[in-house]
Amino acid sequence: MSITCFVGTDLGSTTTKSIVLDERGDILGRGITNSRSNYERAAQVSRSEAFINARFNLLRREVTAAAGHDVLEHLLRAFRLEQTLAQLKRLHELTLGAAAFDIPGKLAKPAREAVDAIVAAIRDEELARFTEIDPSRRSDFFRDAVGSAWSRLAIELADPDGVTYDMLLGLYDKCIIQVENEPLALGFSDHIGTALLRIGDPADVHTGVQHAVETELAVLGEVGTGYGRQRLPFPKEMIRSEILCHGLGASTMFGGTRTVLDIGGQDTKAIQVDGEGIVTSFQMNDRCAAGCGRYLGYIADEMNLGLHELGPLAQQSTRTVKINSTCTVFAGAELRERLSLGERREDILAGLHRAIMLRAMSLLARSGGVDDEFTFTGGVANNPAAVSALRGLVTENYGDKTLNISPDSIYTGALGAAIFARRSAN
Amino acid sequence: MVIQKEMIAEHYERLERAPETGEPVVYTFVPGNLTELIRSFGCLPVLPEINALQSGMRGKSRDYIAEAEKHGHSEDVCTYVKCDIGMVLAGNIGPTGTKLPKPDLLLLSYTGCYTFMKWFELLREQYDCPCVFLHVPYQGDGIIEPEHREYMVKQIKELVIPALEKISGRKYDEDALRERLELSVQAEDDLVWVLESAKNTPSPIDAYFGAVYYVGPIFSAFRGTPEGVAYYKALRREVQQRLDAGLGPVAPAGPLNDQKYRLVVEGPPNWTHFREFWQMFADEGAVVVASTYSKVGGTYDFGFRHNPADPLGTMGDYCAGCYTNHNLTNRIDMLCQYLRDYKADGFLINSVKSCNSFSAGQLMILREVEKRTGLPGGFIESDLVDPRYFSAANIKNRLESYLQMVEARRAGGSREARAS
Amino acid sequence: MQNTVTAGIDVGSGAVKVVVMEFTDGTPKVLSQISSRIRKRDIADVVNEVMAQATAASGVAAIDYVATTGEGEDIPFATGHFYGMTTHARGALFLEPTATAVLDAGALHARAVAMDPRGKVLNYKMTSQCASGSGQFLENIARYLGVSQAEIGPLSLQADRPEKCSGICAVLAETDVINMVSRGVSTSNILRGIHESMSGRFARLLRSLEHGPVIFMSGGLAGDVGLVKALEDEFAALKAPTGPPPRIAPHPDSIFAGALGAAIWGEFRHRKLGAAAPAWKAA
Amino acid sequence: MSRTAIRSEVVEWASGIYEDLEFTAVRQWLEGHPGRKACGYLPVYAPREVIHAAGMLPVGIHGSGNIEIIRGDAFYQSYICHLPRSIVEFAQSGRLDMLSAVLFPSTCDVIRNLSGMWQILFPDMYVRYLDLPQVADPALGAEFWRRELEVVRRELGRVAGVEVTDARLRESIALYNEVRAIIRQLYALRSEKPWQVPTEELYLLMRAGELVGPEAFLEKAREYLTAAQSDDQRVRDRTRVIITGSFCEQPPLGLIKTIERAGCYIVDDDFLAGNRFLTGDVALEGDPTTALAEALVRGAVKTSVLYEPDPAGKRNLMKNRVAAARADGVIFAAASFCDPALLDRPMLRDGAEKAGIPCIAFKFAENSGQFQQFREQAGTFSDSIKLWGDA
Ligand SMILES: Nc1ncnc2c1ncn2[C@@H]1O[C@H](COP(=O)(O)OP(=O)(O)O)[C@@H](O)[C@H]1O
Ligand SMILES: Nc1ncnc2c1ncn2[C@@H]1O[C@H](COP(=O)(O)OP(=O)(O)O)[C@@H](O)[C@H]1O
Ligand code: SF4
Ligand code: SF4
Ligand code: SF4
Repeated sequence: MSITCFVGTDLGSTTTKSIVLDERGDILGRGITNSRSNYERAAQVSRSEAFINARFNLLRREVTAAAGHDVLEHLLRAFRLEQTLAQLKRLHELTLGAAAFDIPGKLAKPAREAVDAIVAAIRDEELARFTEIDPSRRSDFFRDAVGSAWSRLAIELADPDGVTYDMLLGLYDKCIIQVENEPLALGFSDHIGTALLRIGDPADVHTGVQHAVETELAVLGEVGTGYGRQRLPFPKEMIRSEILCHGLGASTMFGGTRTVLDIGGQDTKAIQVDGEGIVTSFQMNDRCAAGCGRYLGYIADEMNLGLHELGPLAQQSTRTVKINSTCTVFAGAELRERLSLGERREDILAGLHRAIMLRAMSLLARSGGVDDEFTFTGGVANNPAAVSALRGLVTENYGDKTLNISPDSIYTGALGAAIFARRSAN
Repeated sequence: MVIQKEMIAEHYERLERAPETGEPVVYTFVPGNLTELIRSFGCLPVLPEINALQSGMRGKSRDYIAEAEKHGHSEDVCTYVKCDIGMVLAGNIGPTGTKLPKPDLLLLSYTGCYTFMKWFELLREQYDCPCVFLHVPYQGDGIIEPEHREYMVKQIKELVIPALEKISGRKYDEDALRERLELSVQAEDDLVWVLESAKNTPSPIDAYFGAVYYVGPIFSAFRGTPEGVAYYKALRREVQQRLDAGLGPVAPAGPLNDQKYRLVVEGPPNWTHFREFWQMFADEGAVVVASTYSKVGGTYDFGFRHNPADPLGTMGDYCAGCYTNHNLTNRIDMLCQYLRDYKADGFLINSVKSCNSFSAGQLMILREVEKRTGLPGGFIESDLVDPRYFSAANIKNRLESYLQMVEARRAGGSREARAS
Repeated sequence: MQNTVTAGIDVGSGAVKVVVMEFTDGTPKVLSQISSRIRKRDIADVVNEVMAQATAASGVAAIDYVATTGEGEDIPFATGHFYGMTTHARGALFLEPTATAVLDAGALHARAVAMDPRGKVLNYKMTSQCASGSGQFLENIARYLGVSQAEIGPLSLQADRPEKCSGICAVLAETDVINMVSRGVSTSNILRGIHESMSGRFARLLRSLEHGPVIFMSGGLAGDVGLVKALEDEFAALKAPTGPPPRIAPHPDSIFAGALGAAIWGEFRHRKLGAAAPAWKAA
Repeated sequence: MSRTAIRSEVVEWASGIYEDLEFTAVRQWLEGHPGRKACGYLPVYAPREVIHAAGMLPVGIHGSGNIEIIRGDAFYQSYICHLPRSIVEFAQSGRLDMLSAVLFPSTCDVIRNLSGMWQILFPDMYVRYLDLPQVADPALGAEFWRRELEVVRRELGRVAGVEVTDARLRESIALYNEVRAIIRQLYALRSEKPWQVPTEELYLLMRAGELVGPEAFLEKAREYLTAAQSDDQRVRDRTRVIITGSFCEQPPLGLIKTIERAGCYIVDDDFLAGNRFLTGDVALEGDPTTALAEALVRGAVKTSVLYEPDPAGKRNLMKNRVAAARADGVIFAAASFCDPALLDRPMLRDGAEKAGIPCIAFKFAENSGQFQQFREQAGTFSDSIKLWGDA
C-alpha cells in the first residue's frame, strides 16, 4: 500500500517540529525534537519522529481492534524505551571514551566506574519506568530526560576529592551533543521488532504492524519554515516565512482565527490574518529576546523543574510579584534575587508569566490588537499559567474574545508549512 | 556617477584649502540649509550630517562613535552627532581623506530636529566660534503659519545676514542671491523629474537607495550652483536612457530589471551596511518607487520651488517645508499619496535608533497608512551609522516575511477577485 | 599598637567570599580566605557557613570589625558596609600595588573602575541590564559546548581562527553559536570568538575611563586565561595613541578583591571609630 | 496636630495623588466645578497661567512607572524613552478623557511628534504644539512667544467658553507668582537643611501640585513648609548632591529614596522643572501676555530644553548651581534615551569636572524597578566623598 503525503518542518530555535499530512489534508503524524547544533539533523529527527508517529497512527486501528488500546500504548512505550536505550548505549560509549581522554591519571579509572554506575542506574530507571502503570510526565527529549537523571546521579556519586560533580557533568555535556548529532538508527523499522519482543510478541498484532511497516509513505511535497529555515536542505521556493506558516496553521486549526500570537523559544510574533488565513499584518520582537519561551526554560533549569511543571506551580500563586526585567539570560538571577528577598516561588513565577505576557500584549497592540477569534500558538501555549495570564490581559484590554488553544499548538508552524506543501503540489 | 564623485572631491579639496584661500566656512544642516545665501557671501558650506553618513559608508563611524562615547556621550543619542564629534576629536579628517577646516560660523537652522541644537552647542564648545541660531517653527498644525514665516524672515534679516556679513566682510547682495535661486529652481525641476520617473514600470530608478545619491548635491553644497545644474541635467539624461530602454536601476550586485515588488519607504537608510541592505531588497526583486527620506532637504515633489522674486520669504518656506518639519498628519498624507501615485504594493518603515525626529511616531504612521490605504506595511529597525545596530539576519527575516506577505495577499486578493 | 582583626564579606550574585585579616601596626596580613558558590542555596546560610569556615581557618577568637560589600548590606552581624567599587579598588591595590584600574567581571555584571594610588575611585563605568557578553552568557555557552569552567580559558588559547560572535542579544548569540557548531567551527574558535566580543565590550568600558597602565582583573572571570589574553590582544591591537598598551593583571586571589577591600576599609574605620566591642566572637 | 503629624498628613495626601493612576483629583475638581474644563500639558514648561485664566484646571501629564504598559509600547520602539509610553497608555485607556485640551511644549522631538499622534488619536481634543522661543535675540523671541501665547489664550478661551481678559490673566499670574514663591522657599529650606525636607517628600508635594490646581497646592505647600521649618529631624552624615537631567521623564520614587539612603542628601534637582522654569516673578503691570513672554525669554531657568546663547553657559552651569546649593557633587541622572539630557551631559559634566566638582552619571527609566545599580553608584560616590573629603 502507498499513501501520498506532505511534510512541513518548522525549525524553531528551541524545538523542531514536523507534520505529515495525508492527501486530504488530515494530520497523519507529528514529530518533535529539540533543535540542536546541527540543523539538518534536527530536521531529520523531527521528520523521522513524525513518520514513526504516522506509522503508529496507521497501525492504531488494527492493533486496537485486534488487541485493545492498552496493548497499543504498551507497544508505543516499548518502542520509546528501545530508542532511549539505543541512545543511552551510545552515550555510554562516548562518555567512557571521553573519560579516558579528558580525565588524567589516577582519576581515570574511578571516573569510568562512575560513568558505568550512572549509566547502569539510568538504564534501570528506564526499565522500571516502563513497567510502571502510569509514569509521571517528563520531557520527551532524550537530552532533558537523561540529563536530569545524570545530574542527580552525579551528585550522589561525586567525590569532592576525587571525581567531582563538575567532571561528571562535563562528560555528559560534551557527549550528549555528539549523541544528538549522530545519525543513530532510531526509525520505526529499526526498533519496532525489539519493541514487540519486549511486550511479549503478541501474535494478534503482527498483521497490523506488518501493514504499518510495509505501507509506503510517498512524500509529494515538503516545505520548511522557522528560525533555521535558511539552513534546511530545501530549494528556496519550498521555504516559507514562519509568520505565514503560523498564520495559515492557526487559521486551519480554528477557521475563525483573526489574530494569532505565537510565542516560541526566542521570538514572539503577533499576526493578523484574514478569513483565508492570509497574513495582513505582523509584528515580531526586536533583537532583544527578553520574555520569550527560552526565558521560562532558564527558569525551569534554575528551579530544577520540567517546563511543564512551571505553569501549574505559578497557578498556585496568591499574589503576583511585579517583575520588570525580563532579560532571558538573567532570568535565573532575577529568580534568585527575588527568592532572597523572601518572595514565594509561586508568586515570583506568576509575576514572570505576567511579565512575558505583558510584552506579548505590546506586540499584539502593535500589530493591530486582538480580534475575534484569537489563537495562541507555539510552545508556550502549553503552559497553563501563561494562558491564564494572557486570557486575563486580553479580557482587561479588549473585552471578551474567544481564545483558542490547540493541543497541537506547538505544531502550528509545521502544520502551516505542510499545508503550503500540499497547496503547491496541487 | 562619476561627476558626483568629482564634484564632492573638489568641494572637499576646496574646503581643505579654505584656511589659505581665506574663503569663510559655514557649518550648517541639510534640512533648512541656506546654501544659496551662504554661497552668495562667498562662503563654503560644510554639512556635518553628510560627513557623518560618509564616514558610515566608509566604515569609519564605529571608531568615531567609540571616541565620542569615551568623551562622555551616551549610547542612546543620535549617532550622527557622535560620529561627527568623534571625527573632530580624531583630527577632523573628512570622509575623502582631506582635512576639514574649522568653521568661521555655525549656522544653526533649527529645522525639524531637536538634536541640531545640541549638536552645534557641542561644536561651539569644540571650536569656540560664533553660532547663529535660526529658529524654524515646526508645522504643528500642518501649515506654515504666516506669523511663523514672518518670524523666520526677520531672523534671517536681523541675525543670519549680519553674521554672514561679519565673517565674509561682504555686504548682502540680493541680486546675487536671486541669481543663485534661479539656478536652484532648474536643478529642482530636474530632480523632481528624476524622482517621478519611478512612476513608470519598471522603475528606472530606486527612489530610496538610488535617490540618496541623487539628492546629495541639491541637499548639500551644490544647490544654486552651475555644477549642481549640470549634474541634474546629466542625471536626467541618464535616467531617460534607462527609461527608454525599459531598464531598472543598478543595485550593488547588478541591474534590477525584474521588479516583483514596488515599495514606498519611510525613514532614513542605514549607511554602514548600505550596499548589503540595498541588495537584500534587490535579491527579492523589490524596487523602491518613492521615499520620504529623499525629502529631508526639501519636499520639491509637492510643488515647492525656491522663488527668486521673494528671496528671504522663500528661504523661510523652504526651511519650514523640509520633511521632518511636517507634523505627523502631513507625513501620513504624503505616504498615502506616494502609495497611490506610484502604484506601490506596500510600504516599509526603516526605523533608526538614532533619530527621534523620524522615529517617534512611526508605529502610528504604520498603522494609519495601513488603515487608510489598505496596503500592507512592514517595519524594520536599524541605525544610521552605528554598525552595532544593524542585524542583517533580523532585517532579512523581517523583509522576507514582509514580502512573502505582500505576495500572499496579492495571490489571495486575486483569488477573492476570481471567486466573486 | 594593638593588633586589629577584621573580616570582609563579599556577597556576589554567584558566590560568597570571606576573608579574615590581621593588622599589625596597620600592616595587613590575610589569615584566611574562603569562597563558596551559592548554587541555589539560601544566601544567609551560605554566609554563615563560609564565615564559620573562614574564622575557624584563621584561628582568631574575635573580630573587631566585620565589613560587608556587594549584596551584603543586610547581614545582621556586620559592623559596616562599603559599596562594591570602593572595596574592589582597595582590594585590587592590596593584591597588585601598581594597579591603576580594576575590571570587575562577574556572572551578571562588569564594571571598570579607575582609582588613584590610595584606592580612591576616580571614575567608573558599568554594563547595563543586558546579558550580552556577560559571564552568565559565557557560562551558558560553555555548558552547551560541554566545556567545564576550568577548560574555557585553555581552550580559547588554542584558537587559530576565531569566529566572531555577532548580535547584541545573548540569547540570539547563543543561536549564532549553535550555528557555528553546525558549521564545524571548533570549540576553541568559538570560545575565543566569545572572548573577543566580551573583551571588546570590556575594553570599551575601560577606554571610556582614564585607566592608567595596569588593569587589575577581579571577579570570577579573572580566572579565565582566555579572556585575559583576548583583552590583552584587544588593547595591543588598539595601539593606544599614547604609550604602550596597559598591562592586564590577573591574580590568583582576585576573586577575593572585594572582600579584601572591605576588610581593609573596615580596619580604617575601626581606627577612626576607636575600639568598640568586637563584632564577632568565637562561640 | 503636631508638626510631624501635619507634615506626614500632607505627604500622605500627596502620595495618594501620586499613586493614583486614575487622576481622581482631576475628576473631583471637575465635579466640584461644574461647567469648567481641564487642560493638560506635557513636560517641561507650559504657561499654566493662561490655562488657569481660561478657568480651566491645569493638569501636568508626567507619565508613570507604575502603570502596566500594553498599548503604549504599540506606539514606541524600544529605543525611545519611557515617558510617552505611559502617557499613551493613560490616554488610550481612557484615563485622560476628562481633558478638553492638551498643550505639547517643544521639549524634544518625542513630545513634538506625540502632539501629532494626539491630533490623530483624539480629534475632539484641542491640541497645540508650543514652539518655545529658541532664539538668541530676546526681542525677536519675546515677540514670537507673545504671539504664540495670544493664540493659546484665544483658543483655550474658546474651548473653555470664556473670554480670557487681561484682568483674569493678571490674576492667574499673581496666583502663580505665589506658587513660584513657595516652591522657592521649599527648595531653599531643603538646600539649607536637607534633613528637614527629605527629597522624597518634597517631590511628592511637587508632584501633587501638578494635578490639584494652584489654590489647593498653595494651601498644602504652606502647611508643609511651616511644619518642616520647625519639625526637627536627626542630622545624618551624608554627602550633599545635586541631581540633574531628570526634568522631563521622572525617576521612580524608589530611585530618589535609594540615592538618599545610599548616603546622599539631594540639595538641588530639576525634577518637574516646569514649575520652576520661570526664575522670577512675572510682572503684573502692562500687557500680561507680554509679561509672560518676557518672563520666559529673559528669566527662564538654564535648561537643556532651551538653546543656550552664551558660549560659556553650559560650562558654568553646574559650577554655579553647586555653589548656590553648597553641594559636594553632581549626579547626572537622565532618563534612558532622553536626547536633551544626554546630549547636554558631556558639556555640563566637563564644566563641572574642570571646576573640580565630583560627578557621576547614570540613566534610569520611570519604571526602573531594580535599584542596586543606582545604590552601588550613589554609594560609591558618597563613600569616596566621605572617605576622601576634598582630597
Ligand atoms: N510542555 C510544555 N509546557 C510548557 N512550556 C513548554 C512546553 N513545551 C514547550 N514549552 C515552551 O515552548 C518554548 C518553545 O516553543 P517553540 O514554539 O517550540 O519555539 P521555537 O519554535 O522557537 O523553537 C520553550 O522555550 C518552552 O518555554
Ligand atoms: N576559571 C574560570 N574560568 C572562566 N570563568 C570563570 C572561572 N571561574 C569563575 N568564572 C565565571 O565567573 C563568574 C562568577 O563571577 P563572580 O565574580 O563570582 O560573579 P558575581 O560577583 O556576579 O557573583 C561566573 O560567570 C563564572 O562562570
Ligand atoms: S536626530 Fe535625526 S534629524 Fe536629528 S541629527 Fe540625528 S539623524 Fe538627523
Ligand atoms: S536584555 Fe537579555 S534578552 Fe534582551 S538583548 Fe540583552 S541579553 Fe538579549
Ligand atoms: S524624557 Fe527626554 S526624550 Fe523623553 S520625552 Fe522627555 S525630553 Fe523627550
